Amino acid sequence: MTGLRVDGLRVSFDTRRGPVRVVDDVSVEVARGRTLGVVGESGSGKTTLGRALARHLPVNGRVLDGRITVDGTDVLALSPRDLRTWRARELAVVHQEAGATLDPSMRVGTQLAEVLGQHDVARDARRGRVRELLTAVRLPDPDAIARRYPHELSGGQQQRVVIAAALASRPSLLILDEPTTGLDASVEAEILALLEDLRRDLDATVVLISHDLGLVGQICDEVVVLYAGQVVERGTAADVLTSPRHPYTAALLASAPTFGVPRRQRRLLAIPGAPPDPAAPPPGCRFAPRCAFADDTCRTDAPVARVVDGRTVRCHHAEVLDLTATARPGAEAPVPRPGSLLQIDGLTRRYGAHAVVDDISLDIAPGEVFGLVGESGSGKTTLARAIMGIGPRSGSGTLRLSGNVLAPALRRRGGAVLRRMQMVFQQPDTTLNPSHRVRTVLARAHETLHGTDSIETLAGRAQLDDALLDARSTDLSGGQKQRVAIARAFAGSPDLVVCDEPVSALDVSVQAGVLEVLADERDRTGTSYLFISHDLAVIGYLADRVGVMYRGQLVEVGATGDVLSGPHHPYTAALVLAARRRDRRRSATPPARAATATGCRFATRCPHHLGDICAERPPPLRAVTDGHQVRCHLPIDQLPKGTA
Amino acid sequence: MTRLLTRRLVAIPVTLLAVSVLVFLATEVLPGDVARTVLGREASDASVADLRRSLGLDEALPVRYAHWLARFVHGDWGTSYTLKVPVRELVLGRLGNSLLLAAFAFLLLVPIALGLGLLAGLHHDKPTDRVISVVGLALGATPEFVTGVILLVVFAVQLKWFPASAQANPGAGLLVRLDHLVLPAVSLVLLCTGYVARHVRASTVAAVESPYVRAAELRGASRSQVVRRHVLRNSTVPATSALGVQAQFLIGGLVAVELLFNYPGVGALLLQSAIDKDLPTLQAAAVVLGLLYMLIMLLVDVTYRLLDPRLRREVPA
Amino acid sequence: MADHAHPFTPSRRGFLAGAGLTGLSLLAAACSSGTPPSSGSSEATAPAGAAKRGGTLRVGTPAPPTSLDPVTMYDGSAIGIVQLVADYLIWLDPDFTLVPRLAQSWSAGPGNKVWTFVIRKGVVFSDGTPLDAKAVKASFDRLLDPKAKSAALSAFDGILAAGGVSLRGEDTVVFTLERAFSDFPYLVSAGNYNAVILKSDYAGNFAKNPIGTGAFLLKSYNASTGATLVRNPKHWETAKPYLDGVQVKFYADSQAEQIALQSGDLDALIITDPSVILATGDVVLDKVSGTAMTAFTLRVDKAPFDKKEVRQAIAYALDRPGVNQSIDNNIGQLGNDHLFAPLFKAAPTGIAQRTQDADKVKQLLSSAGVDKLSFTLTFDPPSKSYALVIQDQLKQVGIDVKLDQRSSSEFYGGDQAKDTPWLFTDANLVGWAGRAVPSQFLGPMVTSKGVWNGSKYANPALDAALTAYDAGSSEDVRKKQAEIIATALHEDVPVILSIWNGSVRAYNKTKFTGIKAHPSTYVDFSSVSRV
Amino acid sequence: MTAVQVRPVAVATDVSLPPTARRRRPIALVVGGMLVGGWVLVATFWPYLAPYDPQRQHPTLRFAAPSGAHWLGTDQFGRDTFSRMLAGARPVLEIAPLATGLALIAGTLIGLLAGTCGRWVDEVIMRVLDAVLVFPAIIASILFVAMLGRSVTVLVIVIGLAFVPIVTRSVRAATLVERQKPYVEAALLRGEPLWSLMLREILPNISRTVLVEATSRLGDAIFAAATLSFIGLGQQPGSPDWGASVSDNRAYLQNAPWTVLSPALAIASLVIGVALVADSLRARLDAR
Repeated sequence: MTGLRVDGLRVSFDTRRGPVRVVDDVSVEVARGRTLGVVGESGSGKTTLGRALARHLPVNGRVLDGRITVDGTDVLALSPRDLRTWRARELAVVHQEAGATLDPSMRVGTQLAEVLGQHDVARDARRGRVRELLTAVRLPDPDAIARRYPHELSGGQQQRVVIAAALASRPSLLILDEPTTGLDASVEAEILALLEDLRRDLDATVVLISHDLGLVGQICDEVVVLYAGQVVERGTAADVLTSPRHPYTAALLASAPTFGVPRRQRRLLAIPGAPPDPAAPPPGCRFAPRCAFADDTCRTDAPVARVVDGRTVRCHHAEVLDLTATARPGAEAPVPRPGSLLQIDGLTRRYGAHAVVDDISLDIAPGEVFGLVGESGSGKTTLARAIMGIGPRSGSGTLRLSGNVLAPALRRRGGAVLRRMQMVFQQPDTTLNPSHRVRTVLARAHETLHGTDSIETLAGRAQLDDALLDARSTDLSGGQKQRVAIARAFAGSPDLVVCDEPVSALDVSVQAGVLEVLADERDRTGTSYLFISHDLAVIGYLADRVGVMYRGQLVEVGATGDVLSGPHHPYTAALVLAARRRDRRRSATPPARAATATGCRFATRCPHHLGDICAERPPPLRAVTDGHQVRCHLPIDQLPKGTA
Repeated sequence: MTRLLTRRLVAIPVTLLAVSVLVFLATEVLPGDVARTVLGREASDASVADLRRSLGLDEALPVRYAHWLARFVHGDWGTSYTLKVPVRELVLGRLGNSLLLAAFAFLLLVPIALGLGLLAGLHHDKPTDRVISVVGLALGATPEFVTGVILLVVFAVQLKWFPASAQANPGAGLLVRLDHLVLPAVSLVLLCTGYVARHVRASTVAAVESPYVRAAELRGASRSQVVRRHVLRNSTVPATSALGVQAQFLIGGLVAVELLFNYPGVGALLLQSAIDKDLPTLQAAAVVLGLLYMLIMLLVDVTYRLLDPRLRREVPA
Repeated sequence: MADHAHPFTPSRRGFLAGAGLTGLSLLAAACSSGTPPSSGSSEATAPAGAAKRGGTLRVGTPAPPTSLDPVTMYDGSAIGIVQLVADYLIWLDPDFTLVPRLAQSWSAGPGNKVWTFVIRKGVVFSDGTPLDAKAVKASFDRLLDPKAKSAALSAFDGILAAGGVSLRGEDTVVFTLERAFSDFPYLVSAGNYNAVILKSDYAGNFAKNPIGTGAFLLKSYNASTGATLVRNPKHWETAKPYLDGVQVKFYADSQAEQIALQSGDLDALIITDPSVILATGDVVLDKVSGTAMTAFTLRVDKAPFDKKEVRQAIAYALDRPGVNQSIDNNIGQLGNDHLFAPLFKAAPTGIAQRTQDADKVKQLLSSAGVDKLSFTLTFDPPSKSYALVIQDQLKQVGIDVKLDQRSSSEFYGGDQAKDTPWLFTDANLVGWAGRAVPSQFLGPMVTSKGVWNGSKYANPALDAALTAYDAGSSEDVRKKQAEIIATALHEDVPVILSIWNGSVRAYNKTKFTGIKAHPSTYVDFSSVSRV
Repeated sequence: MTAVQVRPVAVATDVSLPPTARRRRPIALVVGGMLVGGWVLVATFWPYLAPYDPQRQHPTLRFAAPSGAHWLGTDQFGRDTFSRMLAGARPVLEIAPLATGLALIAGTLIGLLAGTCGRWVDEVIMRVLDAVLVFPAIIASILFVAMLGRSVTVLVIVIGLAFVPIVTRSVRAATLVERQKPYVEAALLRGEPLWSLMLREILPNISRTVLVEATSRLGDAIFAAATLSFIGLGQQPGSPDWGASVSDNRAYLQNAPWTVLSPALAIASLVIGVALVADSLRARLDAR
């Protein structure tokens, strides 16, 4: 039987606290040529499963029992020598951190040649073959790329080189472990399109491991949902996504914001609690403690995987549950108050000669959530730090808080001003002082920002129960840490909180919880947010107005609904297209144009390029409606509109 | 890269100037009187005062420093107050001796330390690794004059395989001179190997457990292929900084070995001229040593950047 | 005779039989095989019959702290090297008898105030110019000229002044003294080590143009490493030297010299520290008694040593044979707290030798009203061993000594009239090289106007006795004055003299013979030859 | 400081090994601990352990070979070598910890300041450190000996100051890493004063670096103390200090090797003990 078949796989790790069963009785079957999606949040064991398939567990990992057969070969029984030939002939793996899997001290071309060497390609034929591979993964000017070192390529280019390496070995089993996490939406779209083509001409079995249910639904034929090391639901992608039979799958879908659906329309539902400790799984169903439908039987005896409605589900009440009703009704957001809380005009900040933030002007009204979206390198973080008075100081432009001028450097701002502006950061693991307890973190903020509410009230507002106050900050989960960070920011009841990608490092189920805390705080105190994200769905969910940044400039500003639906700037259109992911047409790769210093910065990638005018003359800022401006040469009526 | 070079090259003269000022002030405070040291205790105070005047010692401090600096920059390093020989030949001669010993020890050190480090790294946590680490650690912690004394007892006095003094008769050939340097060089190598081997071992282990080596294994490469193609280069490059630190020690820190093996190096000269308050010699030795010390620091940084492609060009952050 | 050179080439490359010796077993062997040093080996007598010519003597010595300049030199190494190259009017034998060298003969005028010296004929400098009276006069005028800053100036102080030297004919020099001085020949002999005879046009850089009348020529001199000397073909004693040359190597300290001697790197030493260099294996020590000593000076003008009893208590606390054993390897002679060494002819013998007496110490201290005596002893590195012995011995009788070691340049630095540590600290140890005549110690150290009177002792009776002693011509007159001086010093104890150091020179007996020790560590290798 | 270049035995910022689950067998820690513990006991109780008074001289017993009466023989003054070796432990174990303490406190504060302030403060501090590193340690040692006389304090100051640049560099490196992290920037944005950023926010999180520096510098301090006394800049003569003993007795290598080998092996055993303890501590810290 061709393809991949896994029966009753159990993998455990020896840790200081004894053996921990990370993968527990996983059975899966995929025909050759089809794609299996493995979905799970952090700690679900999905990566371990991937490594077990390649029989490349870390030094302290052991396969307890189970069989893995790929096109008939029992992988676990292979001798070391046969294992090496099997890996060379039949297997290819693409990791999340592609750049790290390239040897930093060797040129990219030499490394690819080495892979080809593995397949006895004659030495003189390798250079030509390398050029073919690089072209196959759509890398412009393959000879130049071949001579470069890995650190000289962008994230997207590195990922393509690794895929080229996978291509070279013409594998029968291709394992993709979070291939596009951390890449920008537009780059992700191109990589996924590339993987799509790869799958067709390789006729290989593909296993895609990801935390992103939407992505898996779009790419894969079949889906497996993992929770705490067990398969809770398995079936075709269409069934699992549209009508999930397991409460966890349903909860995952309910907690993910969908593009274009604001909070007013549907409030996200976070999954309470946290995944169980793998060393001591709870009795009965592992999801019981967090499941809305759990009853005594769920808490006592473990459910067995049963086929229900064409799907294998590990739940006692799969047939009975009505999971569609889990969505929560919308909540009316307060209207932003008139006037201007924060006014930025002509703000420019430079690293050396390179202007990372270039002449940006915008206004944030009191009580307003202003969304700022843009890819990595667009300067959105530098703008946020400039507002807070940290980061590079060379540059011009003025900041005004409720009318009076703000000193560009933090040191020169008075204590009162500091209290009115606070910031929430992206990385949960380093946002709290690792050697402080939660109570100390909040107490310090309370003391320095002269807070009025008690520590307990601050914690309660961030949905943190009092027991957590005495925990060490390192023992908290990612979501809990971000919520403490928010409570800390609100200790001095600020007027403006700058949130720099507050949820992008969190699992989807936890993301919803944090967004709710932010929304509740805004509703209660009328604080304004500058909410920065690269994810249009999250921006669409929370922001009143949104600004789109491209290479240091604001290319579009307006009400969230208008900007997302269109007519909008061609760059916004590209972002929307990538965010909706439904459009399977491969976006025609625009002809590579040289970037010019004066013209529109998006000219190099713009499908609606009007020739010299775009290349030479900087585009004017034109109003689509009074609150909605676009920086583009296209007349308003020709601006692209979002597809229905 | 060039920005780093210019910044560091500019820093060198500034630091050396600071050092020379510090040395000048220090000798002013140091006890003892060089004129007395020259004439001995039985010379009369009048002759001592007369000599001090002729050496210009009673001029104001800044004036003396200015004179010294002006002449020093033009290559006139002055004559030693006590030994009455031109300071330049004296210091450069002694430095030559120290460099010869340091170079000889360094040539022995590089292959031994790199070899042991690699061996320990590849057999991570196995007996060979434990033995190499512990022995390297122990020898690295033992002062060079202790190992030197033991080497002397065994090889010079008992077995008479090597001469006890590191100083060959003038005019002896290079081989004879090296033969005299074997014992001091060995005691230095024993001291420095542990430190460098530890660095190489750490980077070898990091390379072996790195994503790119695991990816190579996943592509079916055998262990020896992986070691040859990926581990070797990535583990020896970081060793340059460790070797650089030892090179600096070998130049400046040899006083104990020079005393023990009676070797006229620059370390011993520095000690003696400081005790005798022979200012011109002391200044010249301090400046030359400082210059050499900083040049090695720079050389290490530059080679490190050249060898590691990631740092080759100053990629804007 | 067949050249059966003693096959003493170290078997460097030969592996030992059963070469399985690991490092540790060697260490064990090293521990047990050390033989305790024999206390005094027999005097190596020079072989009778014709000495073997040729060979280069390898000699070790500490690097001279100053340049090689006969006029201002004061340390043993520089003196040793210069004595190989230049010569004196009169040489001093190990028992201080005067040996005519460049002076053929000399005679004193009435009242020992005018001395005439006849210069030896036929002597030629190493560059060929003949030696004449003019060169001798120039050499002494140079020493007497204050601008030359010579240490000899203080030796002639009050005896011979600038202009006191005149010529009479080609080969006679006349010295007219300020005051009668019966021991004057010693002052122009090797006893006054700066008094070497150089060419009249000597301009001061001896290392560059080393022209002298000595047995060797200085071929090269390097302040860091050493000096190379070869036979002087024009030496006036045609038969000597037997050696082809001398290779001088500088050593950081005596410990390094000892190692070099034992491992065969060296054949002999110029300066030998008896407390470090030991006679073991092929290394033997040639011994001779001398007049070198370390003065343990106590300031009599301030507490705690202003009372005579306290000073005497310390004198009685010292175990003099123990001192001799620990720091002079038992080759010194016991001192009796006065400056007349047994070697001096005029040394009085009537004074009872002071020995350690704990009860007398307690009795003396209580009579001085001092219950717990403690003081600080200042010294420089060469006297370290003696300081440790004093500290330990005094501790046995309850006297607490705190040691304060200073570097030599600090110890002798500062203003000699106001604050130099060696003349102004309460108690200090000052090492003195051997002197030919007692007045060279007595005058500067214990007379009230003495230029190096560290104890600040002032005793007019002693001053008068010394002047009389100097002027006295007959032996019994000088003996009587010496008796007065010695008794006064013995009683008042401004300076404690526990031992007179013997002088030692270590050499390797298997390669060279004829190497002699000298009371003032002077060097005369002209009669050294291969074994 | 060059000449005596005070040599870093182990650089604190070793590439920390990936945390392997298996624990290292603790032999190194046990052996190291016994060596160090043994010498610490000797240093405290040597008066009761030493068979003779280490300073007592016996002129008639000079260079006696190891025997029943004198286990490790006697030296040039007839003093018992074994008692002197025991007594010699105290000065070393007084100087090294004090010097390390001085270096740690000064180095940590300066490193924190340089890392936290950045900009010109950091630049100035680093330039000064370069100058100090380049300044010959010998001159500094002679300077202090001249001004303060020969004593334990001088050695503590000289060795302590010689290590300040090394400690500062590694503390600064660790501080720079923490300084970029959001929890420090949050404190900054709250308006926390500089000292609070340094001591309350960053210091607790670089304690691992400080601890590793402590153990590595302790080994170096013993090494430096022995070397300084060996070249004659140590304490007053007569002190049983090991470094000085090796220096004084090395002339008797052949005929009385026990006088020089016993202090030499004592130094080696103590420094090796400290190095073993430091290494296992560092490994444990990495594993966590």
